[in-house]
Amino acid sequence: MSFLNHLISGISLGSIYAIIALGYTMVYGIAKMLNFAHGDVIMVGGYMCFCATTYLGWPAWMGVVLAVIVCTALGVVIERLAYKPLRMAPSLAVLITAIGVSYFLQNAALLIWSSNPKTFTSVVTGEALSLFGGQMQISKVTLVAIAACVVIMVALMLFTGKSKVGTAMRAVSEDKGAAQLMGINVNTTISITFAIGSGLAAIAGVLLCSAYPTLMPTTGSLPGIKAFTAAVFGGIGSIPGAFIGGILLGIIEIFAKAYISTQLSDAIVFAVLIVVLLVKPDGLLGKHVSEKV
Amino acid sequence: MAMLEVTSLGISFGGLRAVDELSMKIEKGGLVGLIGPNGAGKTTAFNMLTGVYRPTDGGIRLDGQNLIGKKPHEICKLGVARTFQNIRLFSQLSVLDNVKTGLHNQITYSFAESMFHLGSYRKKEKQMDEKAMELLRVFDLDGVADYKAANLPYGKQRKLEIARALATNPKLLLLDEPAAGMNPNETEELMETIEIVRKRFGVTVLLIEHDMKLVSGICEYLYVLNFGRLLAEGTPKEVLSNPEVVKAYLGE
Amino acid sequence: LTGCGGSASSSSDSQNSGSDSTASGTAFKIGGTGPLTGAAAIYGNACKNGAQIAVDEINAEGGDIQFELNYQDDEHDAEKAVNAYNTLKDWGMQLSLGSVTSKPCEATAAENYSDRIFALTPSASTVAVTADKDNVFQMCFVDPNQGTASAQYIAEQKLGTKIAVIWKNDDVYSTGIHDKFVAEAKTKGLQVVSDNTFTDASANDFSVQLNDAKSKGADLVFLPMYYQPASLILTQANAMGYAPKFFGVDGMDGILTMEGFDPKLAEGVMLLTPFNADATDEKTASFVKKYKEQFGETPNQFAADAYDCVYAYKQALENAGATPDMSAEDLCDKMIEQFTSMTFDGLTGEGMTWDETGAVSKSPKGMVIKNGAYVGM
Amino acid sequence: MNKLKSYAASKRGRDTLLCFGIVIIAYIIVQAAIAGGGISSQIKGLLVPICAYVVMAISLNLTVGILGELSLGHAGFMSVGAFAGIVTTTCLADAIPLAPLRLAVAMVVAGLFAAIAGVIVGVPVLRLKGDYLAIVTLAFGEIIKNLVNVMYLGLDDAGLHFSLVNQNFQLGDGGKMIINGPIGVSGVTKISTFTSGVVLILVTLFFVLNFVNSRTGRAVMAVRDNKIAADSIGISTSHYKLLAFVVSAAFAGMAGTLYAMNFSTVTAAKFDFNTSILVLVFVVLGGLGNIWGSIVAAALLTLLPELLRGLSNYRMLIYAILLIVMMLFNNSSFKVRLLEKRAMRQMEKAEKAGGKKEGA
Amino acid sequence: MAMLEVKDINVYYGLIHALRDVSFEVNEGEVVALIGANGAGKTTTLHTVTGLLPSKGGTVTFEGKDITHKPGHAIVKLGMSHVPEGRRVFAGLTVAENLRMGAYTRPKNEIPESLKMVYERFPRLEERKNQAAGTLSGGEQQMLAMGRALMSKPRILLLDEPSMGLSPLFVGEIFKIIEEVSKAGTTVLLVEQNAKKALSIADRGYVLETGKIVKTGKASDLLNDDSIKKAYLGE
Ligand SMILES: Nc1ncnc2c1ncn2[C@@H]1O[C@H](COP(=O)(O)OP(=O)(O)OP(=O)(O)O)[C@@H](O)[C@H]1O
Ligand SMILES: Nc1ncnc2c1ncn2[C@@H]1O[C@H](COP(=O)(O)OP(=O)(O)OP(=O)(O)O)[C@@H](O)[C@H]1O
Ligand SMILES: [Mg+2]
Ligand SMILES: [Mg+2]
Repeated sequence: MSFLNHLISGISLGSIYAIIALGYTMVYGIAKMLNFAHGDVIMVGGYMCFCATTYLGWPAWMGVVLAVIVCTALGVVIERLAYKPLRMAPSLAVLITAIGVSYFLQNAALLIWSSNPKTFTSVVTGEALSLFGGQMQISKVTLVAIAACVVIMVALMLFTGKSKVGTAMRAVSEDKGAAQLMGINVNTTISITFAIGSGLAAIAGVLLCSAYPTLMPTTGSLPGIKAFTAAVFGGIGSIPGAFIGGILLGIIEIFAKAYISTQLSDAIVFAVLIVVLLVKPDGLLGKHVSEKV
Repeated sequence: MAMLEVTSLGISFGGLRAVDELSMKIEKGGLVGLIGPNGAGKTTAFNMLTGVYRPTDGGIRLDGQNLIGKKPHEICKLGVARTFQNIRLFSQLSVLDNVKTGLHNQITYSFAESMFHLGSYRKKEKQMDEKAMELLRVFDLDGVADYKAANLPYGKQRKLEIARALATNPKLLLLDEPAAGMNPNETEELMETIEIVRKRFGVTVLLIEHDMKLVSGICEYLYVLNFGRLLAEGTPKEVLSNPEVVKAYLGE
Repeated sequence: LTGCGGSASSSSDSQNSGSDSTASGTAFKIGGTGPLTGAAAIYGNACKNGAQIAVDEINAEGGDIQFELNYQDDEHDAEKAVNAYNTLKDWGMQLSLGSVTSKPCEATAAENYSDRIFALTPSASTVAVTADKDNVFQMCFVDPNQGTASAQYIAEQKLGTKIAVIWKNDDVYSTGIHDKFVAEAKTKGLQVVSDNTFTDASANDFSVQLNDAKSKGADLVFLPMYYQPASLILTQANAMGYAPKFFGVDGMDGILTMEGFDPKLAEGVMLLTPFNADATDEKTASFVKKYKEQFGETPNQFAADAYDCVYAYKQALENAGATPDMSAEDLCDKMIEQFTSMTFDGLTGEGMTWDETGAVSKSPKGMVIKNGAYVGM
Repeated sequence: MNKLKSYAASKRGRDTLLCFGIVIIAYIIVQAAIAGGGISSQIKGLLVPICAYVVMAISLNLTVGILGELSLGHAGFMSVGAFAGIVTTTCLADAIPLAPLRLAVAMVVAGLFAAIAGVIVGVPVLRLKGDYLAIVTLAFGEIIKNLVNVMYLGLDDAGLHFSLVNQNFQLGDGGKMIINGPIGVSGVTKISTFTSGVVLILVTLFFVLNFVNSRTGRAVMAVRDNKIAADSIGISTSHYKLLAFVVSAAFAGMAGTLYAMNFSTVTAAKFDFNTSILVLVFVVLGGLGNIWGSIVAAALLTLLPELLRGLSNYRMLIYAILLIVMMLFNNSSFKVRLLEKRAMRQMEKAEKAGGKKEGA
Repeated sequence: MAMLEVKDINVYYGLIHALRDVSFEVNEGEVVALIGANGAGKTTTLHTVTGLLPSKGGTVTFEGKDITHKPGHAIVKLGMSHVPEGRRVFAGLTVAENLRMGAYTRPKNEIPESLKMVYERFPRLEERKNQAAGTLSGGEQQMLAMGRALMSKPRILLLDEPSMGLSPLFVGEIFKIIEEVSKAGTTVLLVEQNAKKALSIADRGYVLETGKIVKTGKASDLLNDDSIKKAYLGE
């Protein structure tokens, strides 16, 4: 029974990582940049929802909508101001700018909302699902997070695989110049990517804070790194990979704590990651693109 | 004994049999062409010869030494150098440094000398400079020695690649479409250069090329691949008039 | 959105007013470093605000002793804390409030010692902060004392027999309390059945730790940590239907006033804390009122400790007859003399005294949360 | 042709000169200022950390700029070096009373340990590509942090005692805990000085510049530009990748010692992801592969947040904005044009000079 | 008025002045060849026309519209298609996906027909339609690049060395295709090393030398020009 309980906890934690990782991987897959500010957009999403429900007394769903709208706009603005001018620059330059944006968002949040942690009221209410006569509990947030993950994953896969904008995104990710020659507006396409990624970040933020209800200006940064790890674990750029990577990372983390040592759990999680990548150098579901010689 | 002996070489990609039962023999000092339609498996054959791909069947021997299973850099040290169909230069290095990098295993000094710039460092570096400039002069690239390789036009990049390959002092030089992107005059020059190089550096050359003027002009012997298999072999005259080759490759 | 921004604007205003309120040369320059940005910013800002209120009060009285306060950001990092300390030194700091958090304070305390600038830290609680330094004092309990006191308290009051401990193993404060608690628990016959950790990187999910405690039948869970992770633990324990007694330390203070926190979750939680924002005595009530007015939040123990530090300085300076034109070194000697001899009454305790090591002696109050408020045990 | 070659050589020479020049001139100015009393405690306190970060930036530039692999765990090597250095100086406290010598010995030991860590990390990591490699370096950085965090190391008459997770040894009389698990190290005797920092920078520069301008360095850069081609001309890519990585780790280790011996206390948590990122920011802002750029960027960006202290609450916000603006400026067409103009002038000058020589 | 008019464009790569006052025009329905040695600036010219490189001064006009400062994708939408040097296929996408990308600007319902047309011309592509484009052989990639450009049904087609890396059989094929496309009403601007072949199907030609147009005229005249014969035709 404790095994199952740990498994459930792992999946709960993993589903949160997964939902963040989906946004990460989406932006990475198209714009080919590690958007280290993603975690902080998540934090902004959390605060938006918090403000809407706590200060303005809006219903939860309106809070979520507000968060999505604000984050989407924020994502586009960040992209336009901070990343677009670096389109021709080496990708590391964009990475550093993203870090600058991350600092900026954290410190702006600190000035706006102060450093005191807020307790987030979960947007998902209702009794936990109780199994085996109460011996096992699956919270509603977990169920919603998993459902959201699956829906988002499928939607993203359909979108990038089937829609016109989606195919344009894939072309842009391969070769921006050649994509332009196909008549694709590269800048618009990348903006759309950021809009979607940031919108997802808002949802992730709301779910993260619902599951682990404290909110501080730094709330997003560590889950952001974990989710980045999860995305790489699953094969960065791969949408189902982000989902699986997230869930597995959550399970590994919980199992490491439960069965080995809470003191060494961080090291164990990362050690597993390394071993997996050594066996599968492109992550679990990453496409192996062998360069033709 | 032939210098290079390839016996029933084969490789598959997924379901595709890219090269099958390929056997070749190249004598020392020879200049041999490998031709065939697009997608016939020529580049793949080069990749197996240089250790980039590991063949699923067959054998490769250079001067009697087995090359199968060796890493690309080991094969290079044994005396095989190549150029690439899609040019692969060290794009951020200068033209001169590209060639000096080719001299890596020719003129050596130790790691300690690298770190301290002591001992033979200066002497060896000077030797390298001289040797590299000499090679660049052969290809008429000495004027752009200081350019970043990435900024050269296509044709010059091709020449630089050959110069770099030669710097490794190979016994066998593999050229993958050296004349691609060159106009007839430049091709002509290149043919002369290849001849000069062959004489001066005593290398054996195996080249892939679609330019028949070059192929018939300098190759002594030809192998024709089609769908991964050997379709014909012989002197250019024989091969180029072979009706099957005409049908599959030359057209008209 | 303006609704959310209320607290920030007022805090920045007050900060400026503080340092300008008195002309320099006629006031004692007090400096402190603490995390004003980053993950630990809660603690730094609380101290800064608490000290600010005390300074404003004292200056408004217009007595002989006037203060000028300067708080510098150290981002909860030893290196930055030394930088911040040096900035304060350039500014002309005469008396120091050390640093807010333990590790940075260890670094600045070494500087205090070699520069002969007296330090009284509100909240840096490891032994190493004061060890071998005659001029560094603490306003808070030393971690080991808290650990020992907690174990003794639990044993004496028979609050539980099977104990689970959850602590943060990349944090000096938490580690220090944990180590002493476990040692003392053994001698007091308490059984530590479950002993688990977390780190910054895994500070969200506590299901494993709680499951372990639950399955081992722990009837009391000891939480030597700050209130932010503690609030998560309480929430998660509640969600899994696990309701042991929870026992916290001074860092737990602040949990009831967390914006949006459901106090019901903390019902029955016990903690040792020197400060109670709900106390009805005049001093506390006035402090809490002012704090709320200025910063829009309820003060926690950090703020109160910092407030006390300033008043302790005031008392010591008065006793010593010190004047602002004295050098930091002279003041240092005077302060050492005063602090080892005086008794001080503050928000966080009555009749506080200090020994030569710099550790404070004040009795922690056992509190229990009932109906969303602290009640003495 | 000779002209061109001499132009290249002179450019290389100029860069070398620039690197050493910046450091030595900065040293002289600072020493003069200290002697004249015209330097604030704030700046004085920053000198050693700046030196440590400069060395970190130079060494990371070797991995990121010269080798072309993104490392997000460079602070891990700094950590190894810091703790190795502390242990060494503590053990040698009596044996070598002369502090600078003790520091130097500690740095060498730290460099060695970091190099060993570099090998352990490098062998598996360097088989990966691009961002996968980056995440694994990040992972190793975190693992190193986590391990040091549960490490207990004590010294008494019987020698060193060591355990992981729990302190399961008792120290004899007069024994001393050196590394105390999460509590880290306390009461370090500070022996790092600005002079020792500058010496370390100069040593690092000497080796790194020599490395880059040698056969080995060219091989590393060739691997960066085109792995397959490098393989094809007989360069063992894995060997040279590892070599560059380990050299880079070794210098990071030395920087770690320099850093650690400047504070009375050190914890593993200091050398986390954020520190790795900070150093990466120095490298990228200074320019990939540009050594003097790393020096300037590391010094500038370490100073910047301190100089912004006057802005109180807005300090880190402004810092973030400045960081973004600097990155944007660094890659703007405006700067490109400036550089072009400068290059044009230099080329003209070189031509003129060359013409004169030929004419004479 | 000419369909494509290039006037006095100047292009720099940093310090290198790659194009100097280059002017030429292409009339509707024509095949115009642009020839020149390595590094003459042919690729640079095409890149400038399709907006991948900026020109300092000068103008590029397409069907009366000034496109000098238009972004590349907008130019393509006007009906221009460019087969770039080095093929630039989307290596990670399959052959079929690459071809679909070519028809990005066109309505969905017209795509199947064009696909069929391309597959007819290049049967090898149909055989390999699910193979990742990056693993195709050099010549196969060249076919794909050409096919992809045809998918957009352009009014003007810019070709940068379309015969490079193709077998003799296929070189003939490619030139036949160009002629067909031209007959079907598409204007063609052709950059080729194989100047003889290029001029033999072209109406007019321009000769580019170190960034300057040095000669122009009817293709047949150029073919017979002695200096050109010597410099570019290898006779
Ligand atoms: N890595 C790979 N994965 C899948 N298929 C491959 C791979 N490499 C080559 N092929 C296929 O193998 C066949 C042979 O390719 P190769 O590059 O050897 O042709 P080639 O003879 O050099 O042709 P060309 O003259 O066009 O360059 C091609 O059909 C190609 O699509
Ligand atoms: N990215 C670049 N940076 C700097 N210089 C460049 C760059 N690309 C091209 N050049 C220079 O511009 C000039 C023209 O190059 P371009 O590629 O247009 O020539 P080309 O006529 O297409 O040659 P080829 O027949 O070899 O393809 C050359 O001198 C080349 O060195
Ligand atoms: Mg080929
Ligand atoms: Mg070209």
